[in-house]
Amino acid sequence: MGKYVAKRIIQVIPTLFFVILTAFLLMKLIPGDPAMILLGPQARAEDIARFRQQLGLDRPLPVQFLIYLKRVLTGDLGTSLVYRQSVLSLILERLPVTVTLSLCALVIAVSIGIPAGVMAAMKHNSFIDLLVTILALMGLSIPIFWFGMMLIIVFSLELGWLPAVGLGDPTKGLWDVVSHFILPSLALGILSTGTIARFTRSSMLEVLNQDYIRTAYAKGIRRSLILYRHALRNALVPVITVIGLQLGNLLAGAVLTETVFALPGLGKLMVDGIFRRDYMLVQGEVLFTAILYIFVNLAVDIAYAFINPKIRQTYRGV
Amino acid sequence: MNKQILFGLIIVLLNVFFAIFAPLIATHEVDEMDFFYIFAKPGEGGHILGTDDYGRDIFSRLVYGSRISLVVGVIAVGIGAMIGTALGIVAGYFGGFFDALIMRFMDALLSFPYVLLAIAMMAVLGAGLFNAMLAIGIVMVPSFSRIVRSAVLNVKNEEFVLAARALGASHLWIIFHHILPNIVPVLIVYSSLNFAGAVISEATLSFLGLGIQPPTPSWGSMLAEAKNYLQTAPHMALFPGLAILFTCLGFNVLGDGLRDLLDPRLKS
Amino acid sequence: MNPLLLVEDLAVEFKTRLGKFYVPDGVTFSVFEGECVGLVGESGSGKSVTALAIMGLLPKNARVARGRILFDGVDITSGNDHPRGKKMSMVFQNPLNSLNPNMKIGQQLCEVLEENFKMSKEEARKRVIETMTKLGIPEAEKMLERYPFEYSGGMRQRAMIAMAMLCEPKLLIADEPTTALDVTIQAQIMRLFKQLKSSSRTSILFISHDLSVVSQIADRIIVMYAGKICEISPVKQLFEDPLHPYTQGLIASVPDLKKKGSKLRSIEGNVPSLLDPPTGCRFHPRCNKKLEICTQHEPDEVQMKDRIVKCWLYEKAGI
Amino acid sequence: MLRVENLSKEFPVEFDVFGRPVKFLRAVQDVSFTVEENTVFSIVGESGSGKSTIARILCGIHKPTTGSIQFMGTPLKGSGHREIQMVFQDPDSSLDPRKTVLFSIEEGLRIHRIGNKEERRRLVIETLKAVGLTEDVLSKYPHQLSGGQKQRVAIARCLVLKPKLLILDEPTSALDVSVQAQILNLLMELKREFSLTYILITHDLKIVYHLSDYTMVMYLGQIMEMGQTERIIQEPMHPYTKALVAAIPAVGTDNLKDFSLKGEIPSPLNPPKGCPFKTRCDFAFEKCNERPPLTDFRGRKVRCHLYTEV
Repeated sequence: MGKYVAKRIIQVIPTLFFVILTAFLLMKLIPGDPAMILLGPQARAEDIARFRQQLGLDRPLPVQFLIYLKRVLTGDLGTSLVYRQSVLSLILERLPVTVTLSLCALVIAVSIGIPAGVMAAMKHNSFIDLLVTILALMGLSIPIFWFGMMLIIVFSLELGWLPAVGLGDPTKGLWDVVSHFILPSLALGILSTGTIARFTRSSMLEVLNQDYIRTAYAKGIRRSLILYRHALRNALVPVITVIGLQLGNLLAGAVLTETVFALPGLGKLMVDGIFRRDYMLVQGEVLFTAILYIFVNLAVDIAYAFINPKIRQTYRGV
Repeated sequence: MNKQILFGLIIVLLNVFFAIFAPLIATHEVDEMDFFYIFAKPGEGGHILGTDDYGRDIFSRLVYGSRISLVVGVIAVGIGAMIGTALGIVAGYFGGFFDALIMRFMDALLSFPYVLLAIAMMAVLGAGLFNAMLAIGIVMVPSFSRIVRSAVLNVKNEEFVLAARALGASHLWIIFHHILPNIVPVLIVYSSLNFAGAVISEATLSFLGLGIQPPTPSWGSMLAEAKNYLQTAPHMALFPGLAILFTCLGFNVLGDGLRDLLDPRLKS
Repeated sequence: MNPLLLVEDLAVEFKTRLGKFYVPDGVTFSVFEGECVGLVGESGSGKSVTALAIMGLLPKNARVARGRILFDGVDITSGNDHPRGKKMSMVFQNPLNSLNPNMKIGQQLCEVLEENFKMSKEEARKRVIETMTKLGIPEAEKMLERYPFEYSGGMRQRAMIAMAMLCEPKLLIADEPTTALDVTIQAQIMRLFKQLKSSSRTSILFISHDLSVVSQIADRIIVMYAGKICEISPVKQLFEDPLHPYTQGLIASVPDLKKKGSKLRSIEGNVPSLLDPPTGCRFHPRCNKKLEICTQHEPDEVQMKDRIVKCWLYEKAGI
Repeated sequence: MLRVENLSKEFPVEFDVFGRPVKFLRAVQDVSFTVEENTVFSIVGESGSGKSTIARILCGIHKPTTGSIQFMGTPLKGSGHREIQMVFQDPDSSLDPRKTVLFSIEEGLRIHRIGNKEERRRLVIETLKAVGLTEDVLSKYPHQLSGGQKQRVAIARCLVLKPKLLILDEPTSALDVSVQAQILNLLMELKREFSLTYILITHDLKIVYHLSDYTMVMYLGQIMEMGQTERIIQEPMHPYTKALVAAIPAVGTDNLKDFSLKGEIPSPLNPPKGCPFKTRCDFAFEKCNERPPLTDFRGRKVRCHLYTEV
């Protein structure tokens, strides 16, 4: 097992390298003098010169990349020009909101998506199956930000049940905090709900068509036990990887949800950064999200190995 | 024919119809402002779906907006599919060093959440229709190349490919005569699903103000404007969203139906 | 003596996109206690569907359209209250796919006893180890803790057979149990079946496309073609004097170790489509002895001592 | 006609992080044999024996790791030799499902740039007749044909290139029993008519006995025994060959009595040291821990210590 984990960790290294390279090249796409753009039009000439030297902008491209690589690896994602603060500390400040939002959305998606998918598969080609399929596809077709706006119109503006925007105030009690997260989580969760429902359905259908299910029936086992012990358990194994992948999508989707619901998370930080031309902040945030995503996936892969006997046994005792 | 596919196809064709005959279907000019009817409710003053903050006819703007969605979809999917297919074939068919290099790079691109990468690219490239199509297309490349690669790996080990090699066929011959025709179904399904993704992405970028700029009537930019009038004029937000929803649903339903049809695992 | 299994005029209807078809289409046969009956046929003959119908495991798009199945005197056609797993069990062709990949072999075997006979875990485990050892799985206790992919092909099939024998069934249905295996492993498994046959009172319905494999174990052989039975006969007579032209062709077309290099006697033409079977006798388009009547009318069963044949040649002869 | 010398093939199976192979599967190990013109040479073995790998090397799909192959006196280089063609086991997978019969048969001619469109069509139709098919199948797709017809198309695809050597990889094992004999008969007719040489790869000793002149028995990538077919099957020497012969299910007889092979085929990834068969052999003794040489013994070659003493 240890060997497997080590192998997976080593495999991450080239991906990380390319991710950093991409983030680096992204900034090279900016037309014009990067130092000038990064510092803004009102910067003084000497500042620009100092900045150039600091980033090594006068050196050849590969050298610049090495400098950048070294900075990233030491945890330096640059300094935000707007906030005059290190990008990493800005990110860490805002991270809890985004992570809470994403996890809430994931919980919603899993608790609706999996049962719906299982139900559709068990009633293959029935009305329920069609309904789940259509609803799941609708989930994939709804723009998150629009869905968020609709939720605000219905539940805040019309019905007045839930607050529309902003974070709750902890001094006003737990409900105030929770209620502010309900609509954003719903809006964000819808996309993943569709994906998870669809994937669960097809995974379950595939398993139900396997020979070993027929064997289980031939053994005289009760249908309910077959569905639970043989079908569902096997069907959910690949679903776990999909849930892991969803976490990445949710982090990205948070950008939009936070914009609509005015939540002070990573997404809001990023969109604000874009409009204030705070390129360092944008670059740092994009890179941070990607690296976060890679590690979430790594964790999911390792978890997957633990429940998959084939991997577990192959590396048994190593 | 399968009902699901038919349903998807009808929505898709309806969209194409609206886009082509936009000038005939629209009841008003796109930029025509009706000052008597600002924020008109649907049906008021001859405006089927009402008007927006400038008194412009929402229905007509939606009809013209379908052109933008389709163009963005076609070009972005075209870019993504072409580059992605080429890379996927090289990686899958030849394997080895190129495969490792290409796929590691694609993994890295895939680590950037789809929307985030598009947003970052737009932030750098600057807003506009062309840049939006380019960014959305490029963002699609890794997922296309991955899916094509795995399709190629499946086909590559089929006996008919070995048989062609035994006949003395060159790699190019095999790629063009045996690999490509056999991955076309995968490409069609995936293009249809990605088309929906492209429409949403365009709307997202425009909503954030990074894509198509007003007054061009893109569904996303209409929503961006509507955001400020949720209380006064909720219908401004409702209809463009529904347009996006139905367009995407059409492509998703179509792609999904085709996938079920072509997926041998689910055939009995 | 009453047969253990009686299949009477069984017809299974399949619904597909291209239309309905019936396979098998009206088959009647029986299996007696302690007997091994071989069921032989090519693809599309309906041999596996017959087995699944007996087990009550027809696929969703199929149903018993006609006839009935009696097991131990009880009608089990409807599939409710079916004795599978208790008095009847089945071994499938591909042992790898037929075992749950994410479950230990031991658990998959114990389950049968725990569920069907309400045995305790320890009791079940003991019985499973006993049965596995008897079926030639070495170090059974250790093997219980392994997953199917850790077994070799032959061991997997042994485990499948052990699973089927745990309940000491009255009838064991084996559907091409050696086809997916290598030649030498196939011979080992065949020996195992012979042992089972002689050491237990279990009746076996042994299905295969390969006449020579079936002939090694069966007491009687049923030959099927395109959903119909051609001939039922004790093994010895079947090979010494095959009655139906199809059986004759089948036996003659297998190369044997006596006539080297000569031209093989082959059956011309191809296996017919299930959707559009030939009229009259289904074998007539490929038959080298066909009569006028064969193209129009289906032959009836002709009983000849302990043999049954469905062919106009014998009906006409008036035997 | 064909001389294969010291042929070996290793496949990389495990890679390190940099994609460099660290573990190899020795699929074929030090195999030499010759095939005479106008004969049928059989390669017999179970899974993991390396028989299909040899076939794929001969028709250029794989490159050998070491060893040389001479065809009609000249060394064989590169892939796709027109005069060596191969018929695959399962016509369902060896014919491209999206191509018509015409395309499939014509493909070789187009690859080798033989003839113009009309000439090619004429050649295709001629070949179709030779394999017992008619012109009306030309525009059909594989799924519209029966198993036997598909295998005929696969044979025609090779034949149209006028090969001298045909490699038949389990040519009938995917077919219905009643159709197998048709295809075997067809193959024998074609051999006479076009004076072909066959390399027949199969696990079915009955077919081997019926068709072939020389036989090579393989186990885990190595030759166990090689010689004239009749003699090998009537009086097998190597314990493995003996077991194989005893395992033939013969119609109407019970021959399993003679069969006593224990255990299973070891994984080719981790073959036994010394004689590969020693783990299953009734006669194994101490010396079998060393790899036995391939020795000439009464007019054939055997790799077994039982026959080296003499």
